[in-house]
Order: sequence, then structure tokens, then C-alpha cells
Amino acid sequence: MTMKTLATAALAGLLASGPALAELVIPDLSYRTGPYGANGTPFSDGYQDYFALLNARDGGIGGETIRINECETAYNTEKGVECYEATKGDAPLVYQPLSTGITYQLIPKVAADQIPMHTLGYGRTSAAAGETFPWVFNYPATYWDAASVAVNYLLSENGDDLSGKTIALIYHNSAYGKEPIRTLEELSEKHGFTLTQLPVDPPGQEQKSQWLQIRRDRPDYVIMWGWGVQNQVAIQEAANVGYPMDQFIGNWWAGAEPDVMAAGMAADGYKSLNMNRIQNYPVLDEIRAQVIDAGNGAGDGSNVGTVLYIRGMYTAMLAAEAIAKAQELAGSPQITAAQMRDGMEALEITNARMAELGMEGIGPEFTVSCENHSGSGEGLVQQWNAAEQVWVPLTDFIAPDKSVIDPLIAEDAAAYAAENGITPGCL
Amino acid sequence: MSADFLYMIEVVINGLMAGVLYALVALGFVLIYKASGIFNYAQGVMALFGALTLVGIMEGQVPFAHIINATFGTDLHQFGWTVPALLAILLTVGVMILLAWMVHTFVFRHLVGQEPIILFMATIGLAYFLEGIGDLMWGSDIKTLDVGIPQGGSLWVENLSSGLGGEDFYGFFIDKLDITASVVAILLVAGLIAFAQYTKQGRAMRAVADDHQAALSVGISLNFIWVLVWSLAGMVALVAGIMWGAKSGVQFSLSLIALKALPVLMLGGFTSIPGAIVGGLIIGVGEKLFEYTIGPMIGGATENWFAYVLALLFLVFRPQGLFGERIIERV
Amino acid sequence: MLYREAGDFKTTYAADSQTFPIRSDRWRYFAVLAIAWGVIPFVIDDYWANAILVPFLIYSIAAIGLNILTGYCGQVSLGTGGFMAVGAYSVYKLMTMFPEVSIVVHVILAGGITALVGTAFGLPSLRIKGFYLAVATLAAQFFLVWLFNKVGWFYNYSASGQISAPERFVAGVAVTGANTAPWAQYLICLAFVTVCAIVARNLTRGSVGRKWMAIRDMDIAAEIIGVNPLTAKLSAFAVSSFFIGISGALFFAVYLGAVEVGEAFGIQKSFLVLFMCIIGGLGSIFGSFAGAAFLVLLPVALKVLGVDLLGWPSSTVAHLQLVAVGALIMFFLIKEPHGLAQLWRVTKEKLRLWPFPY
Amino acid sequence: MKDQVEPHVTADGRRIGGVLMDLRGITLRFGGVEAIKNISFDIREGEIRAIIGPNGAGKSSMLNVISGFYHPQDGEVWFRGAKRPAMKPFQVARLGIARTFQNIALFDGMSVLDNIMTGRLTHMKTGLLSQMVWAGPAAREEAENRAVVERIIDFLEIQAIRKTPVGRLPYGLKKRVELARALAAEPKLLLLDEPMAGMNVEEKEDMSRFILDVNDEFGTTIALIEHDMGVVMDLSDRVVVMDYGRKIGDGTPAEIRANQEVIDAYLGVAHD
Repeated sequence: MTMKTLATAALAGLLASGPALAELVIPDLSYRTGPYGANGTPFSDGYQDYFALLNARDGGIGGETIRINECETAYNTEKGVECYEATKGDAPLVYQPLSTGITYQLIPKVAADQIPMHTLGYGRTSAAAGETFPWVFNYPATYWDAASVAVNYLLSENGDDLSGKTIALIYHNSAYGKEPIRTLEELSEKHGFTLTQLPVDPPGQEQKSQWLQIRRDRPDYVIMWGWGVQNQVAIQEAANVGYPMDQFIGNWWAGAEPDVMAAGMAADGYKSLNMNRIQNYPVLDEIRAQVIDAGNGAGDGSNVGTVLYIRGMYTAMLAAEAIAKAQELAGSPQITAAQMRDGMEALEITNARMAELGMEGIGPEFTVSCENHSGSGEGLVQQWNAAEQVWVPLTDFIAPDKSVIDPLIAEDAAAYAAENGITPGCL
Repeated sequence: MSADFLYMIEVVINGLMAGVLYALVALGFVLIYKASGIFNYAQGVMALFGALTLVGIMEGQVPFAHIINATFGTDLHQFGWTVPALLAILLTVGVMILLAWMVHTFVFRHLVGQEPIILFMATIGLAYFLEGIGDLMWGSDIKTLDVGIPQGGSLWVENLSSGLGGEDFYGFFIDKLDITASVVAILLVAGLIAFAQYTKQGRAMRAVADDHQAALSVGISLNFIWVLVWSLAGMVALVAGIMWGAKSGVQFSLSLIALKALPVLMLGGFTSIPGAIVGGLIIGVGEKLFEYTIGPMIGGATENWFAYVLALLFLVFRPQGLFGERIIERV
Repeated sequence: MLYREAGDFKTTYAADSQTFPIRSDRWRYFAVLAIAWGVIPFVIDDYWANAILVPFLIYSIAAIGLNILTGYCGQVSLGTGGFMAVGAYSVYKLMTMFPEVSIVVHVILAGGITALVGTAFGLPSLRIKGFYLAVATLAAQFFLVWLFNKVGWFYNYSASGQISAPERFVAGVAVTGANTAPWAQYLICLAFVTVCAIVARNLTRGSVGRKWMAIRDMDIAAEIIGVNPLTAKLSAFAVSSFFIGISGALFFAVYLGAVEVGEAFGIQKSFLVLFMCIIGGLGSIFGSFAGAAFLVLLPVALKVLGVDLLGWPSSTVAHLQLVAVGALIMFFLIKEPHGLAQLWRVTKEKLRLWPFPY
Repeated sequence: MKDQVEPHVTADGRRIGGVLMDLRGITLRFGGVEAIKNISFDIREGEIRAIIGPNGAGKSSMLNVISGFYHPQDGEVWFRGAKRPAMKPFQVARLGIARTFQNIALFDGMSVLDNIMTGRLTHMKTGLLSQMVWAGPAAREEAENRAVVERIIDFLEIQAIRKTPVGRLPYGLKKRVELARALAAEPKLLLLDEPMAGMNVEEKEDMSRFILDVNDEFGTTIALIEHDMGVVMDLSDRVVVMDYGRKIGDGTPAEIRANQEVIDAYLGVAHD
């Protein structure tokens, strides 16, 4: 009997059941409360509903049913650690914390415990260097990719010339928001645009000063690295000061329905990055029919098809594909966390496979390797249509400027390796 | 006039507008503190709770839908009607009064005579409680609150003033929502003062604020007065919640506006209504001006701490606050 | 006669002013120490270390620190989170600047640096009192968080502004970093807790403690009988911040391993530690432990009860948890405003008379 | 009336020494109100000196000036033959001036013993670091001072309530504990602000006995404010009478009894 079960017994006077074998256990460190609960809920719903669909439709993956182990973190790092410790005894296959803060806590822990972690488009960018971070994956793209994709999009809008332009970065004043700064600085040097930085203290209720400054300086473009209420207020304030929405681009965590709904029609034309194309995929109908209507949905179904829901579902699909790959490599339907890692490192996502899964074109094609844990790094630009209340993809997937990002990743990974005494190498 | 100078003035005007909203939140604190000595940390959560309730009523949401559905296996979400804004506001005021009664009856009536810090802690407990209840009742997703307040920069002001500066000056930017909020706040304060001056209950309220014992001895019911001030504070919170909620949507972060009111209270004093108003204006202008002028030099995002540091420095040199009298200590 | 003090005579003043003057209390104290040092390290696992015991021990240090300031010296502070951040960033800078020096030294130095910062922010307490001071300490909270977020030197210019604790050893055993065994994490925290608790107890039973309590109970009278309010208040700020700095250093280096200042040391942390002091009992070292245990265990217990045993959706449990924590806080304050420590004292008084209450 | 008494021994065998404290031309204003108007008097070593006067006469303000809590706008305070510079109250306490308060100012959160121990603070010197380890100097100092305090506890007959929190004590005992706390400082000058206010006859008798014993056994100089004229006349060697911030009389109890201005003030004859 583990101490965890002892704790349970002591606290409640009852014995908890031990982990059931012959199941694929996926912990979901979700947050449905707290300042970011409105963002965490649809993501988690999508993540869980996809696994529920696999259970209902295919009997799991490779004949093994999937069990979700949800744990509420409230976007709080301490609760995240508690959740990790509480769930890791259950033979989990992959962690997915949806919080850059929690990711940083877990990076050393998952390496020590040998459990893979997937941080899709968030977390520590340099974890793309798989030789230094063998247990951490951040495919299909990283923050630095996002910054570069945004700049590449602007380049294409301006005939490949941004010299003399000004770009303002308005960011969440936290680890998450500061991530793109270094890349954008490099890119501003390379392309000759001026970068101004406007930090917003979380949660970001008050942004009057920042937007008055934008109104006065009239930068050519505003890029936003926001999360939670900051996004809503920023879009509202941008509308208030009359900043043109089509010159305002959020990253992929600042481009979901809750962000634009509060501003109503004023948000029309706002752009954001996304690593997923938003459209009505056949798989969504299957989820509605076999999961939601069967009463097995993680939420009430109202989120199905929203940006963050689709991203959660996409994340689940990537995990499911990695499980299938791992089963194939291991030659058995039951896999361990280490085998899961091998599956993730050998993951290959093709257009054909996505179409087969009923989500054609949802993400870029990419392969993962030991040297590259971040996939292709591609992202697209989408635009909010306030009248129809839909996000409309504007572009196809745009490739980032790897010549700028790769040296930065190598440098940061080397610093981490040196600080922590890691000898980089493939497992 | 140079454009730089005009932009400075614009920042000051916007600071004043923000200050009015801070003052509004601070006012809720002052009302309760004056009458009962309770430093009500839950004021911010009350604003959130009020706004959530208002949206819920307007949209005909079923309260506690999640729990009901989870317990009985039903699929309730909406009553299927919508309520006009004005009626919904009135109904919400009713809910706030009920809340005030419950808060007093179940909590603070049992804590009369306790040390201030104990009362303060109890209000933090209340804040947690209300936050959880609000989420359980109405769900934790972001809600849009639209009671018909106009938003966006006032073009009239912008056009009128754009001639003042040169090429680089685009005219003053003043948000219509801020104008509305200022007008509502001023009306509310005027109403409160009138209530306190000219009604029987208002006079009783002031008597209690002055001296509990004396008020008791002339036959004023303390319980009634305390429920009354909690109700008034609830209504002030509701107004603050509506103004803020219209801007950023109704959601958890709304409760953090309490933190904006604390430096205002330090500056203006916990017991002074004019102090709350003037303090709010000073804080609003001060933090915006600092962020605008000094902020870019030291990396920005200074507003959170600057208000506190300003209030702190002020108090170090004038411990009695803005309107307090010089304290003569006795033994 | 489960609990007795009769027949327990003191023959010296020293024996009379010891920490546990009653024999059965003393035995219980030694038993707790023996279990904490001799049993738990052998049975502890990752879950108990990371979810319960290590945070409990670290919060106990912070609560003792804040209790010295608020409970003993009467100065309400809401700057605890900021001061913990000072401890965390100090230990990070020391660890990366002087990797050859022992982490134990670094943690103590981090406490010392925090003491200096705390003293500086304690200066306004000479002019500002009560809630005004409490709100004023929020200036420290917000300013310090902003500073550590803004100035790259503090986080060694890392891309995201996060700091991560490198691996460090005590007597050849890793105590920070990913490969730390749960018992090692636990023991280093326990060592600091034991020393801190003894030091706090020594300070509060002697003349320094009496100065603090005199200031707390009636500052004017205290000054007139010869207490220098400047040194008394500043020493309370210094000692309190020293403990809080140590807890912040351990919180970062041993417990979380990586922190982001705004998230880990925000205003919520200040409130949490203040809660621990008040629920445990102001002016009581035992109360600091009780409060820390209560607030660390309560959410975990509610979660285990709601999610694992009753099978409710985790979001509903999380909301109910807020409701339950809030309701319990109010309930406790109504039933026993002086905290768990007072509850314990009352229970002991009843036990002393048991089974003959008259 | 300005006496130039030489050091002498009183009829009951107590030694009255030279001038311990000399107040010269003290004037104290709050805003525009003059609480004390140009008052001078002295206190001699070993004597019991009373300050009397109607309510609002400025007696407590006078005591607050002596204990350094109020700073007079005009005038000089001489203590032990030297002019006392402007000082903070705690510095005055360290000179050896202790006091009790009109409205008891005990530390309610502490036990009787701890309260009295606070009186020893001016004598306790060990630093923070030494106290942290509680071995050697700190523990030794604690035990030594505890011994002093225990003597005072015995002297004032409050052994039984040693460990009781002061908040639970009745009024009369609180007054006694406060006296104990002041005595624990072993002061050169002890100021008592209405030590018998609110007491019944028996308690007053007890308190009077304690005051006389303190003066007698420890030779402590005492300045006290009291309303009960009987007590004042019995206890004190010399009396200062104040009215509306002015000094209207100064002398032995017999002289004061005969002073017409004092009689007028107490009978409420109109001033103008």
C-alpha cells in the first residue's frame, strides 16, 4: 500500500482502490477555477472528450481503454505539483499541464521520474532540444516559433520588408509573456523594425496607460502575448482607442472565443495565430453523437468546436497517435511511460492521417526526432468574424525562421545543461 | 500647445476617470468600516458576485445548474427567458440585500466586539465563500455584461479637442464608459450623502458610526443598521461590478479590484467618504501619470505597486491621512 | 487523570521558564520529535513529501516568522509573499554565484538578506499603525514582485524570467534538484524547522519577546516603561523576515525547484500565511504549526474526499473547496477567535479536570 | 513658600535628601490650549510628593511631562543635578523614572509574571543572538531578574496570581500588578497616577500601606496624583496644588490646608 492510499485512508477512513492494470492512464492537470478557469475549461473538455470518443468508438487504443485522471490545479504551481505527485503513482503515460509555470516545476521532475510531458505550444521553448530535455516535448510549435510566424506573416503582408515599421509587443508580465521578447529582438535587428515593449501586470484589468501610449505612438502593428482577462480588456481597449483590429495580432493563447466575445462587434477583424485550423471537422460530430449525447462529456457540450476545445482535442489526438506509435514499437498494447516517450519521439503526423481521423488539415504535418522535440513550428493566422461569431483561417500554415530560433534554442538548452549538469544525448 | 503636453493632460483626465471607479470601490469599504469597524476584504468579491447575479438573471440562467444536473441527472441550463436590464438590476439589488442580511445574521452578529483583525479575517473567509458560491451558482465561464452602457472613445471630445495641438495630436481620448461611470459614481455618492443626511435611517446610520453605545441608548437597532450598511455596500459593489464588468466581461478577476481600492483607503482614511473620493482621484492620476512618464524608463507595469508606494510615502509624512485630524495620543 | 500538572514542582526559575513546564507535555514533545526524526524519514514517499509534509514544514517556518511580527509584536503584515520572494531570489543568486559553498549557508544568508529588506520595509511601522500598516506592507509585496520580475540580474537573464534551482548536496546527498529523494527534502526542511522553532521559542520567552508583546498590547505604555519602539519593532521585522526568507528559500530550492515570482509569491501567499497564523493562533508557536497543518491538509483532504471518494467532477469540487475553506474560516473565527492553539489549551484545561470537572 | 529645605530625617525616621528632580517654568500647549502654565516645583530624594487639583487642572499632563511623553514648549526639567535634554519616553525610563497609569496600562495578553518582568527590561542587556540560543548570558540574566521580580511579588503579596493572564484579574489587583511592574524597574523616581482611583476603603488602605512601605524599605522617591484628600494629606511629605494649569499652592500638607486659594479652588469659587 502506498503512502497515497494511506493518506486517503487516514483522511476519509476508507481505502482507495489501487491502480487498475490494463488501462492507459492519462492525467489531465486541468483548471476550471481561478483567474484562468474560463480558458482551462474548454481545453480540458476537448482533451477528455477525444479520449472518451476513442473509448466509445474504438474501445480505446489498440484494445486498451483509456482512463482520464483529472486533477484541478487552478493554474497554481503548488497545486500543480501536488496533482503531479498525486497522479504519478498511477502509471501515467504523459503529462500535459497547460501552464508554463507548472511546466517549469515539472521539467526536472519528469526527467527524474521518467515520465514524458507534452507542452503543446507553451512551456519552455528550449525543450525543443530533445538531447537536453529527453522527457519534454513541445510539438507542433513553440513560443519562439509563434513570434517568428507572426513576423513572417507581417513580412508577407508588407512585401517582405518591415524596415522602418514599428511593432509594439503588449505582454502578460510573467514567464509566459516574456518568452517571445528575445526572439522578437533578434528579428527586429534582422528585419529592421522597431520593437516597443508594453508589459501588463496580470491579471490585466487595467490597461488604459498602455493603450493610451499605443494611441499616441500609433505603431504599425501590435502583437499580444496575453492570457485570461488581459485579452478581453486589451481587445476592448484597442477598440476604444480606435486601433485598427486587422493590425492587432494575438498569439495562439490570445485568440479564442472568450477573448473576443466581451468586446462584441468591436472585436471584428482581430487577428490571432493558431496552430490549429478552426473548422467544423467530422470528428466533432462524432464527439457530439457518441460522447456528449451519451452523457459522457467532460463538460455540457457547449464548448464543442471552440478554439480551445479544438486545441484540447488536437492535443489528445497527438497523445493518442503517440500511444499507437508506442504500442507499435513496443509490440504490445500495454505500454510504460518510457515506451510512451519513445512513441512520442517517433511521432509522425501526416495530412493523410489527420484526414483519416476526421480532422483534415487541423494542424501542420510534422515529425518528431530526438534532436527536435518541437515539430515543424508552423502556425497560421486567423481572423475573428464578429457577426458570424467564428474564427476564419486567413492563411495556410506559415513556417518560422528557424535560422534565428535554432541558435537561440541551442544557447538556452546549453545553459540549462550546464547549470544542471546534464550531458546532452539521445536516450 | 505642444502635443506632449496635451497627451499629458489626456493621461491626467483618464487618471481622474479611473480614480472615480477606484473611489467607488473604496466607498463600499468606508461604509462598512465606519458603521461596524469591519475592514471588508470581500468588497471586491461582492462586486463579482453582484455582476454574476445580474448577468445570470438577465440571461435566465438556472442557478446551481451544475450541481442540480450532477445530482439529479437533469440537463437544466436556461429558464428560456431574458429579463430586461433595469428589472434585472432591481432583482439583483434584492439579492444583494438578502446577502447582506445573511452575512450579518450568520457571521458578523456572532463576532460583535471581536478584535479588528479577527473581523478582517472573517471577511477574507467570506470572500472565499462568495467566490465559490458565485462559481457554483452561475458557472466560471466569462460572461458578457451588456446593460446598454456606451463604450469606446468619445468622438465628440476627440474632434473638439484635436485642434488644440499640432499634427501629432489626435485629440483627447475619453472613453464613454468612463464618462458614464463617473456620472453614475457622482450620482451614487450624492444619493448616499442625501440618504445619510435627510432620512431617518441615514441619521441612525451616522449615529452608529459616531458611537455605538450612544446610538443604542437612544433606541437605534444596531442589527438593522448593520444589515443596512452591508446592503448599501452591496449596491455600491454591484455598481462597481457593472462598470468594470462592462469593460472586461464578468469573471473571476473582477474580484481583484478590491486591491485597487486599498491604497485609496490608506490615503483617504478608512472612515472618510470625501477621503475615499479625493484619494481615488489622486491614486488614479498618480499611477497613470507615473506609468506614462517614468514607467517606460524602468520597464513599465508599475501601476500595481505605485499606488501603494504613493500612499505609503504620504502616510509616513502625514499619518492621519488626507482628512484626518492630528492625533493627540493619551495615556 | 490523563493529563496532570499536580505534583510537578519546580525548584529553579530556569525550570519554571522552560518551554514545556508540564511533564506530560514535555514527553509528548519529545515523542513528536522522535517520530519526526526517527520514523517519518524511513516511510516517506514522493506524494507525502511533495504534497503534504514539505509544504507543511516550509509554511510552518513562514507562519512562525509572521507570527513573531503579527502575533507577538502586533504589526499586521501582508508582505509575506514579497519577503519569501526575497529569500528565494537571494538563495538562487547565491547558489549560482558561489556554487562551492554549502546550500545550508546559502539558505541562512538568504534569511539574513531578507531580514535586511524586511527591516527597511518595517521602517514605516514607526509612523503607521494597524490596518494602515497592513495595507502599507502591500507596497512591499507588489514592489518586490515587480522588481524580481523586471530586473534581469535577479533571474540571471533567463529567457522567461523563471529561476530553477540547480542540484546541490548536503553531506553527499542531493537536497535540491530533480534527483532529490523525498526523505532528503523532508529532512533538510525538518532541520530548519526544528532550529527555527527553538530559536523562535527562545526569543519569545525572554526579554526580546516581552518587548514585542509589550508593543503589541499597548505601545504607548511600552515606550514609557522603557521599550524603544524603534528597535523593538525593527527587531521583530528583522527576525520575522529572517524566518520568512528561510522559508522562501526552501520553498524555491527544495520544494518547487523552479518558480516564477508573480505566481509563486503573489498576494495570495501573503494571505495564506496570515491565515495560518490566525487560524492557528496569534502569539503561539504551536499555533503556527497547527495553522500550517490545517491549511495544507484541508484542500488535500477535501479533494481526496470529493474527487477520489465521492467521484464528483473536479471543477465542482474545486468550487466547493473554496466554499468549504471560506465557511470553515468563518466558523472557526466565530467558535474560537483565538485559534487552534487556544482550542488546544481549553481542551487541556478540561482534560486536567477530567473526569471530575468540579 | 518656596522652601529651601536641607536634607533631613523625618519624624518617622525616613531620610529626605537633596533635590532629585527640578521642574523650572514648564509650559505645555496643545494647539492653542495651554494645559500647563509656567509651573515650577521640585521633588526631593526620598520624599513622597503629591500633585493635587480639580479635574482638568493639568496634573496628568504634568506627569506626562516628567515621564517624557509630552514635550513642554517652555521650561526645563532638571534630573539629578543636570538639565535633561529632550528625550523620548523610553530614554527617560532608562534614567530611572517609572510610573503607573490612571487608566491601567497593563499588557493584557501577558501573564502577571511577564508583565512585571517587562519592568526589568531597562536592566536586561543580552542581545538577540544570545537569546536565540538561550544558554549562558541570556538564561543567567533571565534567572537573576526573575529573582528580583519574585522579591517584589512577595512584597506586594501577589504570589498566587503569578501565572494568571492579567486580563482576568479584578481591578484592585491590576493596580497592584501595575505598581509591581513599576517597582521592578527599581526606579529612582516613581510616578503614580491616581493609584487609588476607583478603590474601596480597604483596597485604599492596602495601597497606602504599599506606597509607604515602598518609600520606607527601598527609599524610593514617589510623586503621586490623587483625588482623595485624606489619603494625600496622610501620605505625602509635600503637596503641589494645580488649577487650570497654574500652580496655586506648594508646601506641607498643613500649609496647604491653610492656603486660601486652594480652598477657593476646591470649593469652586469663580476665577477671573
